[in-house]
Order: sequence, then structure tokens, then C-alpha cells
Amino acid sequence: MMQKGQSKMSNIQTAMNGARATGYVDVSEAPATGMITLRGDLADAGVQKAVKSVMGAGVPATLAVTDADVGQILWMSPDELMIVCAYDQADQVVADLIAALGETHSMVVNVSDARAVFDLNGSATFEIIAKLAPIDMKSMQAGTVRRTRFAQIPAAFWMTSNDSARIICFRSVAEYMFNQLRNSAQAGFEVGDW
Amino acid sequence: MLLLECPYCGAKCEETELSPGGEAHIKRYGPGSSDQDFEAYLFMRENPKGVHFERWRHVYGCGKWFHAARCTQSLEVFGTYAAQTFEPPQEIKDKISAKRPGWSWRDFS
Amino acid sequence: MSQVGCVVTHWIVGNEQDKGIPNAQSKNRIRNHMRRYSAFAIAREGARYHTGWERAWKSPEPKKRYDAIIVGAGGHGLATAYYLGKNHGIKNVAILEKGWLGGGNTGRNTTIIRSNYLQDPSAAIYEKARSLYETMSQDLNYNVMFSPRGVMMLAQTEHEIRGYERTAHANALQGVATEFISPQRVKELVPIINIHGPRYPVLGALWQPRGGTARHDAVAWGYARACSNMGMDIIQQCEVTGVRRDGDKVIGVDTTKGPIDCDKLGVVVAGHSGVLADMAGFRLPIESVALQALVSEPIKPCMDVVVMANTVHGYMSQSDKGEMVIGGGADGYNNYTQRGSFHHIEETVRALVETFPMISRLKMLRQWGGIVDMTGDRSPIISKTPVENMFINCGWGTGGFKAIPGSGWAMAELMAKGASPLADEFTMWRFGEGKFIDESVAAGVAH
Amino acid sequence: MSMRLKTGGRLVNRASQVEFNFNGKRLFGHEGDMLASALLANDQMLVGRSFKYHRPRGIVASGAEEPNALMNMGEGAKFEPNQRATTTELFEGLSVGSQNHWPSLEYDIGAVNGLFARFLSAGFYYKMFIHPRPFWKHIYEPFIRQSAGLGKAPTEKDADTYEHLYAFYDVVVIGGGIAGLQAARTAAASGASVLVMEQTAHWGGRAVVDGGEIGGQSTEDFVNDSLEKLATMDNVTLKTRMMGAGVYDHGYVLGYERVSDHAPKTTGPRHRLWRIRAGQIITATGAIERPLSFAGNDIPGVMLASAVRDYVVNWGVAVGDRTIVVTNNDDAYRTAITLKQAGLDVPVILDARANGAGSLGDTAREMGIRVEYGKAIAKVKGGKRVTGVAICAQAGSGGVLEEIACDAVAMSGGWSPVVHLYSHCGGKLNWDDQAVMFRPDLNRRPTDQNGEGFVTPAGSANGELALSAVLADATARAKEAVKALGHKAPSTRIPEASEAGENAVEPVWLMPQGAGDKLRMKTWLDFQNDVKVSDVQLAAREGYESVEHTKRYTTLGMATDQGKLSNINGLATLADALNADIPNVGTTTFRPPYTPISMGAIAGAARDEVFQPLRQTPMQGWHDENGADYEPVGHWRRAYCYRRGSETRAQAVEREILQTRKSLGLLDASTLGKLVVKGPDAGKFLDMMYTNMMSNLAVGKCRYGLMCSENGFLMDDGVVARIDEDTWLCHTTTGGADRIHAHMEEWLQTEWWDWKVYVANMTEQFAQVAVVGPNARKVLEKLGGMDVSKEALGFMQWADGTLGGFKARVYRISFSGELSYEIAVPANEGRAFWDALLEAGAEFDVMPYGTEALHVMRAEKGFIMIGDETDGTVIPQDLNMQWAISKKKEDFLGKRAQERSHMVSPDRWKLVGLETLDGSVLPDGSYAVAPGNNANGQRNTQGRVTSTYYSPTLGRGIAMGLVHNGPDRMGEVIEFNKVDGSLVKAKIVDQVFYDAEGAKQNV
Repeated sequence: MMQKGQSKMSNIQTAMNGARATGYVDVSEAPATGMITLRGDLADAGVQKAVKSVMGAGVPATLAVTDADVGQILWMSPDELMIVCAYDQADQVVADLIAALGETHSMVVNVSDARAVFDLNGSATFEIIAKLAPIDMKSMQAGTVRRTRFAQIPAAFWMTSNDSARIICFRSVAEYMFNQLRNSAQAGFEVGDW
Repeated sequence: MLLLECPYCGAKCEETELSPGGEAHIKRYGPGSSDQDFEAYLFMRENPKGVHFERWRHVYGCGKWFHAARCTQSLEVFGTYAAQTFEPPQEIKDKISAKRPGWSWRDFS
Repeated sequence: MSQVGCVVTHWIVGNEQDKGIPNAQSKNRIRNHMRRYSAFAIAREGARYHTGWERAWKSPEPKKRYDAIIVGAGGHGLATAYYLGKNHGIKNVAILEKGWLGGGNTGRNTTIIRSNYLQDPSAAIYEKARSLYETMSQDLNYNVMFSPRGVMMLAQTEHEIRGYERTAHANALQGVATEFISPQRVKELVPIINIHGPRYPVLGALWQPRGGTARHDAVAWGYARACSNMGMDIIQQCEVTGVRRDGDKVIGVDTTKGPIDCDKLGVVVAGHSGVLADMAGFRLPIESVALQALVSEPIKPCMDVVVMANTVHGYMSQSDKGEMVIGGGADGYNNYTQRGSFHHIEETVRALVETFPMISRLKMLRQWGGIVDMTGDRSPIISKTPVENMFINCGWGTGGFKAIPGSGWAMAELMAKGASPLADEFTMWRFGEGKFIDESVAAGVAH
Repeated sequence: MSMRLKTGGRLVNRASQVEFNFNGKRLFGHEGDMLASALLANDQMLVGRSFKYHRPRGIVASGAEEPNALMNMGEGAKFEPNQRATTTELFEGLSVGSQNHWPSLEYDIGAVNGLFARFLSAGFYYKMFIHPRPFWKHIYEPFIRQSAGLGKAPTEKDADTYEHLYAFYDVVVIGGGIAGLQAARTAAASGASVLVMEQTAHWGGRAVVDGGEIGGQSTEDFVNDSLEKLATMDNVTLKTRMMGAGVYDHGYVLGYERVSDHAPKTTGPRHRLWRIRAGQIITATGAIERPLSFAGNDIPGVMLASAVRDYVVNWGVAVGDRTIVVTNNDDAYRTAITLKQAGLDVPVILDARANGAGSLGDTAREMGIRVEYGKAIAKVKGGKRVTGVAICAQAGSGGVLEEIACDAVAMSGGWSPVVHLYSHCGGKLNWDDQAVMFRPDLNRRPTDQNGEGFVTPAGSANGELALSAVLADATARAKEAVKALGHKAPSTRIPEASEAGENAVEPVWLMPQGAGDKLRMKTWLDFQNDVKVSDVQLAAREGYESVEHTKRYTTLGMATDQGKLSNINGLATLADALNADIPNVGTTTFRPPYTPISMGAIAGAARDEVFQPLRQTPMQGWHDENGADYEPVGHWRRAYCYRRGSETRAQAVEREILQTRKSLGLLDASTLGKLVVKGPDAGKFLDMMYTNMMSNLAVGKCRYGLMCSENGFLMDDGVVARIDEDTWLCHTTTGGADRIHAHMEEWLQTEWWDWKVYVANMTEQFAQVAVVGPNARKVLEKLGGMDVSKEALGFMQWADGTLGGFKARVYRISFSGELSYEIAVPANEGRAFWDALLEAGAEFDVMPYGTEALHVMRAEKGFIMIGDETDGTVIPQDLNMQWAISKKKEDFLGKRAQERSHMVSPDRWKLVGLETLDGSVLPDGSYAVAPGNNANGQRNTQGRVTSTYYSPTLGRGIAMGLVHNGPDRMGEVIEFNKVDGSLVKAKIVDQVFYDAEGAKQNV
């Protein structure tokens, strides 16, 4: 929606400046990441076609994450997707989606700057999330996305492998999220067998 | 600590992922309505001790509003269903009838 | 049940003997009958192993008819009956209770008494109640342990400061003694508080020095004993199953102990008001939800006042037994289980650990819930109803205990005279008129 | 005297030595000791004082039910009161002190209360201290409070950390005794996921102490074997030091894991609170032995028979040399036999039953123990420890038959299943006359979200006390549980157990049966709260007949043990006093937690920096570095002002305002809500949301809008911009972003779900800066990139473009009355853009300003502020904002509500400006008085102040307020109150104090 134009990379500063913490699971803020919200009836053929044509992958099933040509597509609700892509690609993908959707009732907005992205790495990744989110982490499969609560803030996450996860939250609470993840992952705070 | 299934995303949600929204199936009365209808619309509530229909929002999840049929005395949940409807699905009403014969709630029974 | 039965028989005989005796004499007889509580009485009874104490209240069977029936023997119902008798001379009264007297929210709350309300009608009734609490132990000859230790409400945002300064100005005109105090004064009064919290430093507080606490059960028991001594019948284990009407007028109730006639009916049943209204054929703007509270293990005295922290949602006082008494949040969904959801306990404790860091190493002894009745503006209803001679007192929500004597006073006046300045603004018709009594002055956070 | 035996103690490592400290004394124990066993090993019989009479108290039990042995533990930031010695594992350097005495445990002044015990009956406080009135608050209450309270209050902030964990299991087994292990094996065999938690550090529960054989193995071998098998299964989790604290609706269980209480120097959380969702919960929580009610049953050295046995077997500690056993059941004979086997003396077993015990009785006699049937204790002799026992017939009134010297008494009044967790969610109980206990009614179990039972007691918790019955019951209950979950029940074999044949327990609620007043006043029910048999009888006599009344009147069962030992005995005493059956008296409600859990664990990790989320704008770093004096606004923290050097807040605010009005100011406005509303029906939708018309707003234009709730009251305001044909951008207040977003979604999803509208909350996508003041345009032109001239971008217009290389959306709107632009840039570039503005603005002495300057400037201009002029009871008409209420629209949220009688009343207070006659600032929240009082004696009022400030621009106080008929009373002087009772005169004026013509902003 905003006029296209290339930002100077030196001006770009993510919420936590790429902060990292090493505990029994590694916590790090991802570099600036492209994120796009698409609102539209996901059951609508027009929406499905547009997504497929731009992304090279179809609308994911309920609660699923799919890999697409330009990134990943995350199911957010029956009328919402989140597309994750390279930061500098986002405006173009937005424009392409808007064009492909044409007259179909929909909304596509670039929300790359509105969010912070964190990566967890380590075999106990599931345990760190289980300390904060009311989710059955033992049955959480790679390829599934959940929007839920991390302590006192909303967030979405998906397992990028058995030993890693990616978490998205609002930019303004990035420090809170980082601190919670870091505290939970401190050495000595392992739950042990469970 | 309630556990409700969101009918949109199928997630079994812990109560803290949800936000309660009061009685369901309330008809809106706007300009031109009688004082009594308007008062009832805003304030009068069934508040039953038993079967109740109520609204919830999956606020930390898919963000969708949905309805739940729930007993306020035992906290049993008879079912959840989409909010875009004027009455509970027959299937849920049947389930309630099987468990609470003779139940009624406003015009539903 | 022979021991109990014996007392009942004795009382019924006594009651029948009352017939035809002029009121004054009867009163005297009852007065003389009542054994006053005092240090002397304790000494006398101690010497004979306490074998001489009488029942605090009698346990009669219902009569066929009463001048007035009060449904609900909680604090509010018993206080209504008490003031019907004491202020208006109406003593042929039955108080019907489906369980045990004082067994509802009267015995489940955090016992805070204050009257630092913003709106005139609220300030009037809560201040009336607070002033009656001051002399309640003497009035009832029953120590309700009213402890005017002071109540403070912390201001932790600029917005909250303005809200409490407004309340202080309103209170000054309402005859309610409050003041806005500095953070340093807060710290002097509450040494265990952390006024320099990094998130929400304490910026001051609205302080009501004559607010405090009382022993909740004792309030119900004290009123019950006094009502019983006035000759009123407290009938426990008696559930109302129907409201009997002649046209638009109430004539009695059906109960699990049979039908009972009355001239006037007062319904004071908190969370179950909707059920009673339904029996009488009208609806109420009421929803019932669970409200929770908890106590810590007892410790030596460390906090002498009541502290309420509304920004972080928690309040705490220390009981005479030494427990930290903590009020929790209310569920947002209809609930009749007297159990709430655990996350409210967590949120409250989290807030209080931040405000009073030393409580982190105390332990929660017990948590419980009560069913509270909430109206559309969170203020109570003390009102006539669409049914003539039927009156309702409900909707006290999370704040009922502190109002008990004022509520009873107003309800009794309304039932006896048809109007009461304390009750007039609390009519059940105010919602339709848009005339709310809204104590939550903060609509939204400022820019 | 109590002491460590030469041999025995299955849990202690005799080769080790652990030093600890009790009341300043250096003492020693072993690894594996509990604090209680270590104290007893050092002959510390006296461990505390009771709550009311300050009676000497000794250890009574060996587990969670202990009412007496409560300690002040640790120091400073690790101090904790009321630590139970029986559940505290000994560690090197542990330091405790006994509680509730002064000056010392041995010589306690408070014990003087005991001399008056005959007066301090139940209800004493209610009947006393009534006169004179002020004495309660000032004299009686402080004294009573001081003498109550048990442990000391901590004084410091907790040095430890805590955390939570969410876990999900098909089956949660609470209790790691043989019932729990057998249930777990059975459930796990079905393939279900199973968590087994044990509150102590050890598996096996009572059975490993009590003996018997299972499948030819010792109970201990059976336990070890079970654990080995469970440990190999992937679907099983085993946790020790974890207590089932509470069961809540829909299968929610709290597991209280004491991670490092036993090893306080290790890194990591002290406690971890597990928030578990279980499909089925099996409460294998065992049973608790009941004391017997006889005179002197509270003297140190009188202990539960099972506890006496535990100390010998588990920790090699003898409570006494000569222990008299008194019982109404066979189990206590095991204690006598154990003691004898350990080489200790058992002078006599007093069995209150006329027919005595089964085979255990034979064994005891064969060992040479004297056994007396139909006999009871008339009275225990001793003060701070037991010295002997007077024996009588149970059937009589206590005539002493014989006195026997002893130093310990082991009592058993039968067993009560631990039904707490089963009952938390409404599980019902039945009284079993034969077994003399309340046991769970399996037909009335707590029900879950499906209306099905979800908590199942197993083993002793279900009332099965014999080894074989426990195993059979645990197996059967576990099979039912997994079947309820849809699993196939496994064909688990019930292991055969052999045990001694036992005679039935007999109810003995008072010893002797006919004990008189004198004895009953010395017969304790609740050891901690000092409730005696006579107190319960008195409560009943006075009409406190409901069990809840009796409990509250006497405080029975309200101590820190929540009546684990006293409740059943108290109930039976009450039933007897009322001449009623026990089931008709009923039980009190069981409430969580099972035993007290730390507040720290409940709060979890949420403290200090993660107490609550702190929302930060992209420019927060600059604010931090430049003297921002913050105020919390929701979860945001906004700069109230930026203080320089020794400036006061007021001075900083004045500087910021004057410089902004003179030259140039900057405000971080990123927190303002930004909602994008798009779709073919978006205009129609916004017409419902706002009181104004938004559908006819031209593309490229902005309009200020008001939002009301359906109840008619103002809830938010902000500037709306039309982006394109079907897209609008709605600004909300800082607090409004999430709230109004949710409000819009609610109406779209639940009322107008057929309208084609999508809403997105874009608040955090952008950093937004208000560039304000006469030089605002100049600084933007200096940055360059787009035309911001009056002609290209008029007042209340917006445009996209670039400024200084930043892609920007520029709104020409003003909340200060000055020439003003609000500029949105992508949030990741927010800090760089802010820095660029500061650099470009340097030549204009650019002045970042905070929220207070914002507030003052808007008030000078007469603009309302949501939350100041509105408070949830104000409608737009009160603020004379009819101009913002569309007359053309048939409907909008709040329209119908505003037609109600009180809303259209001519008596509503309306917005005006106020100026004090003396130029002073009106007090915040002041009310305008009117003549006379109302019917309740309150002073009449005619208005109130809504905003009041010192205006640096005008050099005087200005205010806005709501006044009765205010707009019709311009120029009139009215009086406002101060809290000191004095009044301030103020004139009613127009609310716009500054630049009423708008000359400053329309340039």
C-alpha cells in the first residue's frame, strides 16, 4: 500500500538488533524477515488460484505450513494466511498477490516491520516452548503452525525441524519474548525426563 | 480451567487462549426499537443454572468468534459451533436432549 | 437429633404463649431471655465448662404466615430482617435459607470494608454501611471484630492519580473521609510494599483511614442471633420453590417445607436472584460468575492496612490469624460451581509478588470461589419489582460484604415505607433509562 | 528419649554426616534424613508451640499431614516461614528455628494463655472484647494478632527463581506408592501416555514400611521392579518431589515440583509449577492415619502409630525407649512389632476393641508384648514430653486402672483415604460404617467437559487398605481409566499378595467413651489451632450445627494442615453432639492446594523485567538515552517528558511546550492505533462504527471520528484517512488499538458476517512521528523528497512519498493547534527516521516532547481526550460534539442508546472551559458545588473538572469541565471544591483557549 521504493539497509533495525542467548537451547532474533498478511476466504477458488500463481504453492491445510517458491505459507485462520519471505521481497510479493487477486474480496498487507522473529535451536526446543505456551509440545509436528499465547503475549510458532522452531510475535514486545525465551533456556533450568 | 475446541481451527484451546463474550444468539435492536426491547437486548440475560449458549473468541489463536453450548453447573461442554448462525446446530441440540432431557433455553429446546 | 429437637419444642411452646401478649411485654420477655455476651458471662461459663451457653439462634419450623418473608439468610438478608425489626417494628418475619445461614458469599469474601466510592448513590450506601459497622459489635452484642485499620487504593499511573483525586474531591462533598497520600506515606503505612517497582512505581494512594475489615462469619451470626432474639424465625434448609401471586401482587412462597404466606417478600439471594425472579415471572439484568480468593499460611503481623492495587489487579490484607487474605479475579463466563479458573489466581499472585516481593516465599494455604451476581453497570439493585410487594436486593458483584448493614438498612426502609433515599437510585429500571451508577471511571487509556 | 538406633533406616546413609542448625544449636544427621527424623535423632521432642494456648508441640506425623513441626527456615532473601519438618529433606547447612514463642521455645510467655484455657473456649472472641468500642482496634486486636500468626514474616525480596511448564498426558497418576505404580503399569500397558508423580523423594509409599509380600517378592522389591519396568517405557514419565496440588475443571492438574528445595545451592528454578492437562487422573494418594481423642493426646511424644514405625524403618530413629501403643484397629500392632524387633520396649498395646486384633495380635503376644482389649488411655502424663499413661476401660468414664511409665505413645484411630484431589472438582463421598471412613463414591466422580468422570481414586485413596485389595483396586481403576480414553484395557494380571488377616476397625471417637468435661477439655482434635472435643460440643450446643459453622466457629481444620488429622474426628464429635449420623453431618469442602504451595511458584517466572510485557516503540532506545521520564500507558511506557539536568517535571514540560509552539517539536506517536479497513462494504461498516459519516470521505482526505459503544458512551476517537476506493485507515488512541480492532472484528464476525470487510491491525508496522510547530514544514522540506506545501498537502489531507530517503506516509493533522504533520515510516526504519528529523531540526532547536506537553497543548486548544473528558459515562452530546454525529445515518453503534430518557435529559452536564479568577490551576477531579444537600446528606454538585493544567502558553491555569447547562452559562462564576474544604471560584468560558480561529494550523 505504501509507495514502493528501496530502503537503505543501514536504516533498518530489527526490534532486538539480532540478539542471541546461549543456554541449553539457543535463542536468536532472526534478521529482518518479510511477512505478509493475506486476508481472504481460503475456500474461495479465486484466492486459492492467486496464491498458487504467485507463491508456487497452494493454500495450506488448516494449521499447516507449506514451503513455497518464495518462502513459506502459514495458515492463520479460515480467512488469513501469513507469507514469510525475504525482507526485500515483501513489497513485490504484496504487489503480485494484489494483482493476482484482482477483484476477489481480499486484503494483502506487508507486516514485515510489525513483527519480530525468533529462532530456537537445540534438542530441547520443544521444552522451552512448553514452559511458555499452553500447547501439547510432545505431539507438535514439524509442518504445523500454532497461534497461541507465550506467557502474556500472543505469538505464532512452528517447528522448523525436530530440534528447532521459529516464533513470530509483535515487534513492540520483542524484548519481553526474548527475555522469556532466554530465561527458560538457561543452563540448569532443564526439566529432565518428561 | 475450561478446554474448548475452536470450530474453525480445530485446536483444543486452553481457556487462557480464549476470551469469553457472554450470552449467544442475542438479537440486536437499533433505532426504532421499543425501550423494552432495547433494554432487554443490552442487559437482560438468561443466566441459567444449567444449559447455556455463549460466545467465545479464540483471541490468542485464529481470532474467530464461536459459540459454545455449556452447562453452567457441571461445566460440561455439549459442543462448539461457528458464530455465524441464529441458532445452535440440531446435532448439538440433540446431544443436549440426550443428556439433559426436557432442557430449554429461550426459544430453543 | 434429640438435643436439637428439645430446643425447638421448647421454643414453639414459648412462641405460642406469646399470643395475646402486648408487644412491649413480649419484647421484654425476649430481652430477658437473651443472655448477653460479656467478660462476666465468659468467666461464669468457664467455671462450669461452658455448659450454660444457649443457642445463638433458634431453629423453628415455619409458621403459616408472616408480615414479611426474607429469602436468603446471608448477611444482606439477615441485615434486612434486623432493620425491619429494629427500625420499623416489623418483627413477624421469617428468613428462609436453602442451605445454612451465612453459607454463601458472606463467608467467602475478603472482608474489606470501605466507602471511598465516586458516585453519590454508592458513596451514600457504602458510607452508611461503614458507619454501622463501627458500632455493630455493640449493637448486636456480638464481636464482629470490625477493625478500622485503613484501606488504601494505590495509584500506579497518571490516569489513576487523576481518578483517585476525583474520588477524593467527591468524597469530601459526600462526607466520606478520604485523602490522597504520597508514596512516602504509603511506605510508612505499609513497610512491606515496594513503591519503586520498575514497571508501576507507586505514585500515591487514595487512603480511607476508617475503612478496614471485619470477621465475615460473625456478621451473619451476630445478625442471626439478634433477629432470633427479636422473635424472628430463621429457617435453614428451606428452599423456595415458587413465588405465589394473586394477580400482580405477591401473597407468599412455596418452599420445601410447605407454602408460607406473607404480606411482603424480600428476595436477597445474590447469585440465585435470576432463579427467584424467574419464579415470579420477570427477568433481571444479572449474570452470575465465579470470583476467587485465597489465603496464605499465617505469619506474624506485617501489614496493618488493606491495600488494593487496581492497575496490576490484586488486593491484600492480613487477618487477625495472620493469613494474608488475597482477592482474585472474576471469571468472564457464567458459572455456578463456586470454583474458578486457576489463571486468575496466577495473575493475582503475580501482581502481588511484584508489589510485595516478600510474599514470594509465603505459601498459598487455600483458594476458593464464590458466585457473584453482576449487573450491567456493576452496581447493585435494591428495588421494587414488577410484582407488587415483592422487593429485590442483588447485584452486589464483587463488593457485597462491605455494604451489608447499609444494604439491609435501605432494603428494610424500602420494604417498610415503599421508598428509601439510600435505595432510590438503585432501581432495576435504571438500565432501560440509561441512568447508570458506574464506578469504573476509566473508559480507556489516554493518548 | 528419642534417638538414632544402632542399625536400620532404609533411607539414610549412615556413612555420611550432615550438619544443620536448630534454634542456634549445631546438630547432625545423615543424608536421606528428613528434618523431622534428624530432630528426633537428636532427642528434639519439643519443636514448636500451638497457635492459641502456646502449648508445647512435638512431631506427630511423618508426612504432609504434620500439624506441629513448622519451622522458620533460612535467612534473608531465602527465609521461609512455616516449613514442615516432615517434608523438608535435610541438607548441609540447613538452618531452622521453631515458631510462635517468646522468649524461647522452652520458656514461652504466651503459654500463659493455657492457664485461661477454660475461658478461651470456641467463640470466645465473638463474646468478648465488645466494650468499650475503641479498645478492639487499639488494644485487643493488636494483642490477639501479635500472639497469633505462627511463622515470622519474610522481609526481603525472594532470591530464588521459579517457572511453569505445560504438559499433557492421557493419564496422570498422583501418588507413587504401590497403588500408583500398579495403576501406572496397567495404564501404560494400554499405550496411553502416563505421568506418575510422587510428592516425596522416594517411591513405594507405606507398603515398603509395612511389609507383606507381592508375587513372592518383598514390597520393596516389587516397587523397584515396577520402577524398572516403567522406566523402560517411552510413554511413561516418572517424577519424584512433585505433589499433585490441585485438580481443576476439564482435567487440569497442578503439579508442584520442588526442584531444588533439597539442594538449595544448585542452579535452576526452586520450584516448577506443572500445569497439566490430563485425560484421566488416578489419585493413588493413600490414606492418613487418624489420631485418637484422649486427654493429653497433644503432649510431645504422642504420635501417630504409623509415623513411629516410619521413623524406625526409614530413618532408624526411635521416638522413645518405651512406647505404649493405643489403637482401635490392627494396623497399629505393626508398630508394636516393629519397635520390639528394633529392640525397643512396648509396655502394652491398648486396644479399645473388646475383641482385639487378628493374627497381628497373636504375633505381638508371641513376641512378649502385653495386649489389653477394651482398654483406653484416661490421660497422658507429662508436660513438654510424655512421662506416662493412665489406663482405663474404654467403656467407662475414665476411672484409672493402672499407670504405666513411658516416653512415647503411638496412637491409631483408623485410616482416612486422602480424598482431597478427588474432591477438588466435586467428587462425592460415602460414609462406610464398616471401614469407618469416608470413601469416594465411584458413581459420583467429578465430571469433565464430556460429562464423564475424570478423577478415579485407587488403592487406599479409594478405601482399600489391605495389600491385595490395593493392588486389585489399582489395576481395575486404571483399566477403567484407559477404557474411558478409548484405549483397549490391557490384560494386566493382578499380582498376588499375602498379608496378615485383620479384624475390623471399630469407631472410637472419644477415649474413654464416657469422658467427662474435665477430660474433654484436655482432649485435642486440632493440634495446631488448639481445638478440643469440648469446643466442638459447645459449638453444637450453641446452634452452630452445620459443619461449616462448626469449622468456622471453632477454627477446626483451618490450620496449615487444613484438617488432615482433625477433620474426621471433629465431624464425628459434632455428629455425636447433634445425635446425628456422620454422613448427615457431611464434610467441609476440600479446596486446593493439597498442601500449601509457594506464591513464587504460582507467579512463576513473571517478575522484574518479565513481570508483564513492556511494549516499546522503535524509538524507545533514544528515549532511554535522553532523560525520558516515563509513564505507563497500558503496557506501553511513554515519555511523560524529557528532563534535562536538574529540571523538575513541570519545568521540562513548560520548555517542551514553549519551544514547540515557538519553533519545532517532535512526538513519538507510534503507539497510536492504525487499523486498515478494506472491502466493498468498508464504508458502510465504518458508518456503523463511527458516529460520523465515513463512507463519503474523499480519497486523500482525513476526518476526525468518534466511536461509541452500543450503550451510547464514547469509547474512542481518532483521525480516519481514506486510502483508496475501498480502503480506510483508522487511527485509534494508544490504548484503543487492540480494543478497537477486537471491537471491529466482533461486529464483523458476529453481526454483519455477510458484509465484505477485512480489518488488519497495522499499528506496529509503522513508526509514527508528529512533527509540530511553525517550522514543521521547513524541516520536512529540508529532508526533501515530496511536496508538503499547503497547496499540495492541505490541512486534513494525507500523501505517500519519501522524506529524506525514507518511504513515508504523511498526514496533515494537528492535535496541538500548530502546523503539524504526522509521518509514518516502516517500523524498522523508525529510529533512523527519528534521528534524521533531529539532525535536520537542529537548526530550529527541535524539541522532542512527551505526553504531558501533548496533553497541555491539546487542552489549550480545547480538544477532548478520551479518558479525561470521557470516563465511560459521557456521550458525545455532553461534549457538544453534535457536529460529529451524523444526522443522515439511520443507524450507528450507540444511536439507539442515546435516545433513552436519561441520555436526552436537559439536566446533563456539558463541556465548557473554566478559568479561575485568580489564575490558579483548578485541582484535578474537583467538583462544582451547588446549594444544599441531597436526601442522603451529601453536598449537591453542578459539575466537575475533567482536565486542568497550567498553560505555559497563556501563563495561567486552564481547565475543561462538565457543568450543568454549562454552555448556556458563559461568563458565570461557580465554585469548585478543594479537598481541604475550601472553594475556588472559576468562570465558565469557551473551551478553546488558544488560537480559536485556527490561524496557526491552517498555514
